[in-house]
Amino acid sequence: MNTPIAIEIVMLLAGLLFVLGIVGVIIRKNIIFMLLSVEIMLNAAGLAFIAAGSRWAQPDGQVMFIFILAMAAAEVSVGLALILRIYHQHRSLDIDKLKEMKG
Amino acid sequence: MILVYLIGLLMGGGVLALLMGQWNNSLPKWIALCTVSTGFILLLSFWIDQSRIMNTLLPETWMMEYRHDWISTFGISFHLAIDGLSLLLLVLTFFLGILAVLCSWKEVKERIGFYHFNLLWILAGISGVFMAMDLFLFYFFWEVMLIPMYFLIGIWGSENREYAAYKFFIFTQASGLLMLLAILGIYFIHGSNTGNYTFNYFELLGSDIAPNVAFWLMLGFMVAFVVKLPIVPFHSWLPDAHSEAPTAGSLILAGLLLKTGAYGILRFVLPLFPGAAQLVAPWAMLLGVIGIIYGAILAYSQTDLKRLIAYTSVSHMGFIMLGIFAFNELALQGVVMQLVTHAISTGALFIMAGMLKERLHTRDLRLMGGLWTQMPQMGASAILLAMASLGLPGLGNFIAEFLILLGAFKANVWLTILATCGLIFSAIYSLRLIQQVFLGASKNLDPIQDFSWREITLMASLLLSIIWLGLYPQPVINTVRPTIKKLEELFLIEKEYGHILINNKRIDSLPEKNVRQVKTELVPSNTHSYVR
Amino acid sequence: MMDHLLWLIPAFPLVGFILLALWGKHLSRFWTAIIGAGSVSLSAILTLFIGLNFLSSTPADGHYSQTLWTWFEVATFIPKITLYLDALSLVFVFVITFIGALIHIYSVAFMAADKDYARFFACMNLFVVSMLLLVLADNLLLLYLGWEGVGLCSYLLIGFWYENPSNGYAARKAFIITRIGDTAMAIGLFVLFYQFGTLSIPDILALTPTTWHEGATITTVTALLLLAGGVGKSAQLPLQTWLPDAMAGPSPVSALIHAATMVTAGVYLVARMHVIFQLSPIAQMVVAGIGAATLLIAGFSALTQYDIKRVLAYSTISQIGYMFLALGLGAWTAAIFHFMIHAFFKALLFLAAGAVIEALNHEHNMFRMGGLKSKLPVIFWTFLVGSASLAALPIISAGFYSKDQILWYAWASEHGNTTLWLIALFGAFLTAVYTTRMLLLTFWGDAKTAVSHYPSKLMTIPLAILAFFSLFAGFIELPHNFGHLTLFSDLLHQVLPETILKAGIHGELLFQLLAMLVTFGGIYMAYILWYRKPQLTEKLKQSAPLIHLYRFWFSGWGFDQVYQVLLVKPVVFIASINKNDVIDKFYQGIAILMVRLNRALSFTQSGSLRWYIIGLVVGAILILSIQVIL
Amino acid sequence: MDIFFYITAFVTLFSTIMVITRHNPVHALLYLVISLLSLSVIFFLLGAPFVALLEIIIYAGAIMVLFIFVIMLLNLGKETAAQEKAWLKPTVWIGPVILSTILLAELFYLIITAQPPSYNLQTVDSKAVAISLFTPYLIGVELAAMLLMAGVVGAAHIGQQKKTVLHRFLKEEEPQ
Amino acid sequence: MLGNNFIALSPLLLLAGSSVLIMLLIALKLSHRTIQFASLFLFVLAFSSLFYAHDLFSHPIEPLLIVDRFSLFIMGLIIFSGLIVNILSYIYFEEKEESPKEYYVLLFLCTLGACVLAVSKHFISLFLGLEILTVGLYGLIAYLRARHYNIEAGIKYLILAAFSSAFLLFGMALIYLQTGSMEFLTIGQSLHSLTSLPPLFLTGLGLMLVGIGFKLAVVPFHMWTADIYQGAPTPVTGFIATVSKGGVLAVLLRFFIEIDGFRFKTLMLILISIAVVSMIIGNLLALQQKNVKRILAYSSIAHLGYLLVALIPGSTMSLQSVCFYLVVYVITILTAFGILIILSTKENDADDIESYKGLFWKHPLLACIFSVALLSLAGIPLTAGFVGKFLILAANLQAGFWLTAFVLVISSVIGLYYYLRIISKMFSGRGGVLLKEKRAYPIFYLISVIVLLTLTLFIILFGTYPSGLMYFVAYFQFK
Repeated sequence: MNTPIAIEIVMLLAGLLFVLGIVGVIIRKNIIFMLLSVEIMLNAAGLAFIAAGSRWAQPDGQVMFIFILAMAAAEVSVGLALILRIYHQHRSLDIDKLKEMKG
Repeated sequence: MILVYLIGLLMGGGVLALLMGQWNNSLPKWIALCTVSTGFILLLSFWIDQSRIMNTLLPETWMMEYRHDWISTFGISFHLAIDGLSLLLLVLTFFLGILAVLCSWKEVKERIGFYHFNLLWILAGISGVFMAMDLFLFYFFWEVMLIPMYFLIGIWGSENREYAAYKFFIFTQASGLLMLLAILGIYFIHGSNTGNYTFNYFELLGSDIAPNVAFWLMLGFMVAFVVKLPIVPFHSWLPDAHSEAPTAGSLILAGLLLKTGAYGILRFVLPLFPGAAQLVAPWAMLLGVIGIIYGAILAYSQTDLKRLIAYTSVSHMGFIMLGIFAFNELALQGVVMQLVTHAISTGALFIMAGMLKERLHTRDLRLMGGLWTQMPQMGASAILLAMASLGLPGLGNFIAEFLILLGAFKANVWLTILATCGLIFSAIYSLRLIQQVFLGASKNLDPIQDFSWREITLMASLLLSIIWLGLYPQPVINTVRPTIKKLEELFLIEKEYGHILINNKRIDSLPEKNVRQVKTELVPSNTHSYVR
Repeated sequence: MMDHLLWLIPAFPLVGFILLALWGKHLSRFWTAIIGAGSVSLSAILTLFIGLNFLSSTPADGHYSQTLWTWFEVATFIPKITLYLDALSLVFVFVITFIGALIHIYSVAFMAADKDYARFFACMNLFVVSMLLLVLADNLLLLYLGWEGVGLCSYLLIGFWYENPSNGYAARKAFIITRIGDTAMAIGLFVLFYQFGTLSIPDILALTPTTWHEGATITTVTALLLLAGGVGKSAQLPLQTWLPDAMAGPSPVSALIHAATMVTAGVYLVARMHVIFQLSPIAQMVVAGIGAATLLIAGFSALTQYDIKRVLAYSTISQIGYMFLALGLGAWTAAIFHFMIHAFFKALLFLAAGAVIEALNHEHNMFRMGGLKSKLPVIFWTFLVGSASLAALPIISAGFYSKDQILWYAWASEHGNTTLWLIALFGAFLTAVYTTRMLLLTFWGDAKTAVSHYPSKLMTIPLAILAFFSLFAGFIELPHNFGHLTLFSDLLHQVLPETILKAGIHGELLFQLLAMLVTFGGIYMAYILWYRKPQLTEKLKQSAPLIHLYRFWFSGWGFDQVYQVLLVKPVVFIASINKNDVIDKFYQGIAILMVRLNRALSFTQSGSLRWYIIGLVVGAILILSIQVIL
Repeated sequence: MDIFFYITAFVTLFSTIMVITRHNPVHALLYLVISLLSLSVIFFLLGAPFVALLEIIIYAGAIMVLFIFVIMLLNLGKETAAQEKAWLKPTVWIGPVILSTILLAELFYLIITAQPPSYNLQTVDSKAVAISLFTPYLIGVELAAMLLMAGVVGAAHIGQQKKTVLHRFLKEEEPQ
Repeated sequence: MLGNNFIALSPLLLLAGSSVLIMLLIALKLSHRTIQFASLFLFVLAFSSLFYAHDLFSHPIEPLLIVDRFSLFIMGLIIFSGLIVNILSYIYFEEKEESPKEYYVLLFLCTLGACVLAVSKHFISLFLGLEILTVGLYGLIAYLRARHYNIEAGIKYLILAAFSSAFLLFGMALIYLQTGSMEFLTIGQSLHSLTSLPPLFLTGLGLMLVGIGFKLAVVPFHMWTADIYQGAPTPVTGFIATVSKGGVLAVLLRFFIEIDGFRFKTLMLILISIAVVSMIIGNLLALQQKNVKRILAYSSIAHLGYLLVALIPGSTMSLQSVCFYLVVYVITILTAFGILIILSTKENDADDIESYKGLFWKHPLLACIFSVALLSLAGIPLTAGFVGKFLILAANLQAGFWLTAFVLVISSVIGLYYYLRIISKMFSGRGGVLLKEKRAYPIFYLISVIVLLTLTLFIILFGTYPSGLMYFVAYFQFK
């Protein structure tokens, strides 16, 4: 029923999303945006897994995606908790203010 | 077994001194003194015992051996053995060890236990180096002596001690690691050739190594030894280390640590890589000569007493390099003599520098002068030592240098002539030393004590030995003769057929066999067992 | 039987040295003197004893020898501590012990006021030991031991009054310059060893003629190397500059070391190794040339000095020049004869000068002396005798006979030629001039400095004895047209070859007369210039070229300055710019590089998360790039 | 089908670009939700309906709500937007964008040169996923549970509001 | 079969169970001390279960995990490190402002994650293990949440770890796309006939290396290390340095061996470059550092470089040397951090190098222990570090990798300087900031010191008589 979508195209999409995520992480100042961008990257990786799974017609890709989902959830929860802490301490979410350790 | 006891004695004594240092300040000194003296007496009696045999017949090269498996997966064993060379250097080690303890008797006032711990462990490491017949073990001891030395310089040294300690440690460690690479290289080459993976010195002696590989491996060994000796341009750690170390540290550095470098070349570089050694011989000799003259000129310009003496060491060690690579019995015997006599004379100079520092609180030559008036005894000793260092006949150093030059003359006339000119420079700096410190108008008006009884004993033992070595060095020569003879034979053969092996066009079966035969002769065929 | 006593000759002073060195501080002056002078005197007596024995019953092989022990034994190199006494060494041993003993006795009084009494005698004794070993050595290595040993003692004694840095400087200068020669000599020893496989002197001398060809390069090289050693020690051109400065030591030291014995070690060496020199005409010519040049240069310099001891020093250089000249001419015995006579009169002159100097409260300047003739009669007469001998006053002085021999050989021997002879003759003239000048300035004229104390008997008796020998020792060897007595050369011909004369040379008498004339001419000229018409001297001093010449001579022909510029300054300069070791800079450079790298890298650890992420991305890019490229 | 895919892909990309360029956090978050929704369509197109659902429910639903919750809690609004606006200048983003472009180019190059073989798209339904999830990968699920536990414990500890702070940096914050 | 699975998984089960159990104990409001003892007991239990599991020879639990000798060895190392960190944690956290109880839960979880890494043979388990470890670490690093440094380190680690995880995942996806499997063995089999790697696979591997490299903190993914080491509580830093790196290295090793990555030139080139650069830059970075924790961080970069160098030849000896060095490294670094923990005060971690001035004269024992640890890190004979380095060099030279051996030598010489710097500070004159020992908790102080002393003795024992450990390592060798 389905005409196959060229797998390269999907991978390219995943790659584009991945790189957009990277750009996001690098250029944003607010930690929340950085977290969001990381989520984009994880999603891109998930997309790549889904594509690979469907390429082989295996459920493994989807299983992996589910685990990625779990990981993203855990990570976001800790991350947001940390963001709360940072906001308490610095009254700001500017990542450039977190430079106390260096050298 | 006695060999193990010697090392164990020193290490145990060190730990004991460390522990006792917590309770009592003078106990560690006595412990150290007793420990080293016991070892010395033990060795001396063995030496005398041996020399009786030596006079009557040509003895076996190897006098004692001890072997115990250590890391068998790698073919590493705890393998100690001594021949004449080792024995001689061991005696020297313990002799200077006693002096080191004595000369720090008053100088060291803090952390006495730890100090003596370090002192004894250095001696243990050095003894180990002189006895180890397993390359891994050798490297092990080679490094073991560094750490306590590092502490000795770094804790009890003078103002700039940390810099000196770092420099010392990093130089020796860097070169040592290169040697480790070379050791591993020879290990694997030998292993893959014969299927027998071992670090055993005797087994590695016979190994066949392709000439170009042998060359690099030899360089690996050489770097370590040359840095330790030290030879220009690898000498720059030495003046700092020597001048900053406490007296005993300088004594051991100059007297023993430097000697391990020469010992290493004699024991490992030459027998393991005769062909490659032959190849670099002219360059090595050239370096030696450069060292002689460069060290002497630098010594002349120093204003720091200990630095001056340190540079004289550089100069004297140049002779050793020159002699070793002359590859004949005369020069090699000269080298051994130089090892012993330089240890004594320069050691004594350092002790004297320490005594001066104790009295004047300075090492700056410009602040000294005219001390003869108040310290004629020290002045006289200093003159004798200066004369020793400039190679006055009748003192041990002369015989050493003369033999080296005589031997080297055969190998390379022009370099030897240059080296002989070094004798003029040595006169220049030695006399400057005497002039600056003892002669001239007195600059110090405070009353200064001449030698105390402890110091007299110290000095007298050194001076007497240097005179003894100058007038009747035969016991020393006899002791090392078998070792030196074998080395020379090896090179005679190598020289005769060496070019064939080096060019490696067509290896004639006969000469190769000869080389191997001689090489394996270095292995003890029937070691006397003096194990009691 | 006498062989077994040989070791005692050096042993006495050695024991003296050891005793004085170890317990000198605790001994009274009396005992110090007894030990110091006594030990050498014992040696002298023993030498007489052995010498007489030797002369009366010369052993068949011409020498006594005694092996004490094998020094060491390495491969085929087996030098032994063996003493070897033949005619040549006997002469030297005799001079050393005998004059040594006299000088020691003199010193007992001379040094009486010095605080370092024991040190003085210890060093002197050690010197005698070394010198004896030098001349008694059976092999060159042992000789070298003595050779360097005397150098050490010379150093110690020149710098005896160490508080004054300039004395120390003079001592160092002496040691280092002689060391230069010694080094060359050491190289000579290496060559000899590889040529003959031994350093034993008799063996080498026996082997040389069969091994080496006459005039071969190796022969010449070896001979020149040995000669370099001799030149250094004997203060010959070009290494002569140390000796005048060496006068900083006490006068007995100058007498013993820098006049009578040590400085003639070079003569001994060349004579000892004469076989080698004989085989090399070039070397021999060089020896003669050096001798001739030295005697002339030193003679001119002596003419200009005002320090009495420096005059004597230059005269010593000059006289040793004569000895070298003789050696170069192949007049071996003449050289040794002149050595012996010179030892007597020069020791005498130095001791007498020392007495004068002490009497005048350490005044060295001759122009401040004068008029001592009557005040110090004993000194005056002995000094006069010595001077006569030095100036080779004909017939009555020993110096005449020895010097005349050399002059004659300069003309007549097969190596001799007119130039050498003229130089030697002119040298004799100069000698006469400066000797007379010295004598006149010191003892005649007005007294300019008061005499503070007078020499004791202990000082005058040795002077008298030496004066006796300075006058009469010459009579053991007389020219053939004048008695033809050859006691001395007969003795030495056991060891040294006869001088070969050119064929058909006659008229020795003419030459002798010429020499006498020259001597008298010199004396007269000095008499005119410095006594009769001193205003003439003043006038001469006005002329500019002469004053420059005067200064030039006074400074010893500018050798010191040249060496200063050519050798000393460059070495000191190099040493001073490289004091901190340029090689160390390389390692410091590495260390600094590491620190710089560390700083640069630390900079990347900025603490900025964004930066870290960029780092991560760059890492990823690099890895992928490797894959893209490969 | 293809066209459908391309449209969705375009929407995804566009909204993602908007996410990383918006100044206001809430706006960005909403764009992210759009991006996730369109991505779930792509999942569906790729034959993974179960995951497409999970994407909407958990990601767009739960996780994004968490974000919104925090943004609201911290009252991030104008201030943050102004801060971001001031920050996001070409000088800031040009470098990272170039870097990322390089990375992207390399990725593209490597992926395209790889030429993976063609295949027939098959739907892997939720049953298949469930079966594999709970038979071979059961341990994985258990481990995921531990992972979540770690997240929960960590978040709970870090996030809890308890003023027992005795630290030098915070002394001024504490009245008691 | 199922029973065997349980036996094989018993360490993991115990660790997982422990975390739950501790949580229950927290709920019961038990004291810190009780919880400490309980977790100590549980760690010991988990450790001893290894012996129980040891009877099984290479037991796979399809498709995710495999329990074989190698994984047992690594698990042993990990649990052992966890155990030591656990013991040392008490005196550190007891005086801190935070309730230390949840800490133990996270500690168990992280240990579990690392153990999962050690036994995983599948991307899914790899990923899950890694994430359990990482997410646990977020909590641990930011544990002292009131402190700026902790929080800063936490957020840095979180963002970077998630970022690098994304790379890891993307890489895995590419490999999965290429090979159709996520199991190491199957992946290896699909590559079996190939002489060079397919580009997609290589790309995937490259991206995975970013993720793995980040966790291992090798150059160029190393920049976070120092900040996180400095910011995290000291026991956690020790934990990161040992457990997290050990687990990741184990899985890397397994993956490489299964796919036989040593055949592929490009891959090796990448690894060699990473190793070489890590050794040099790591050591250079530490050269003038004044913060001891940062020094140790930079030194760990270099040490991971050494470990990679050890891995590179891929021979039996090389694998043995990796294991040997890992043991040595873990023991040594734990000892070093142990000293830091003991000397830390309530307000400050003992990380300023100046505060170590004259330590030897105040606390000789601690200074000696620290010196031995540092010397071992520097690779000086008599300490285990030397033997480790020796083995690495031997493995490299045996395979003819002269360049890497040479760089190792050079860089360890550079490294020597900063180790000596700390040592000479300790032995230099009296004075300096007073560092207090934690005598307030005598029992735990004593226990900690005894533990450190034992570790030190092990360092010296392995340095002087390494045969035992060599046999041990060879026995637990991979395959």
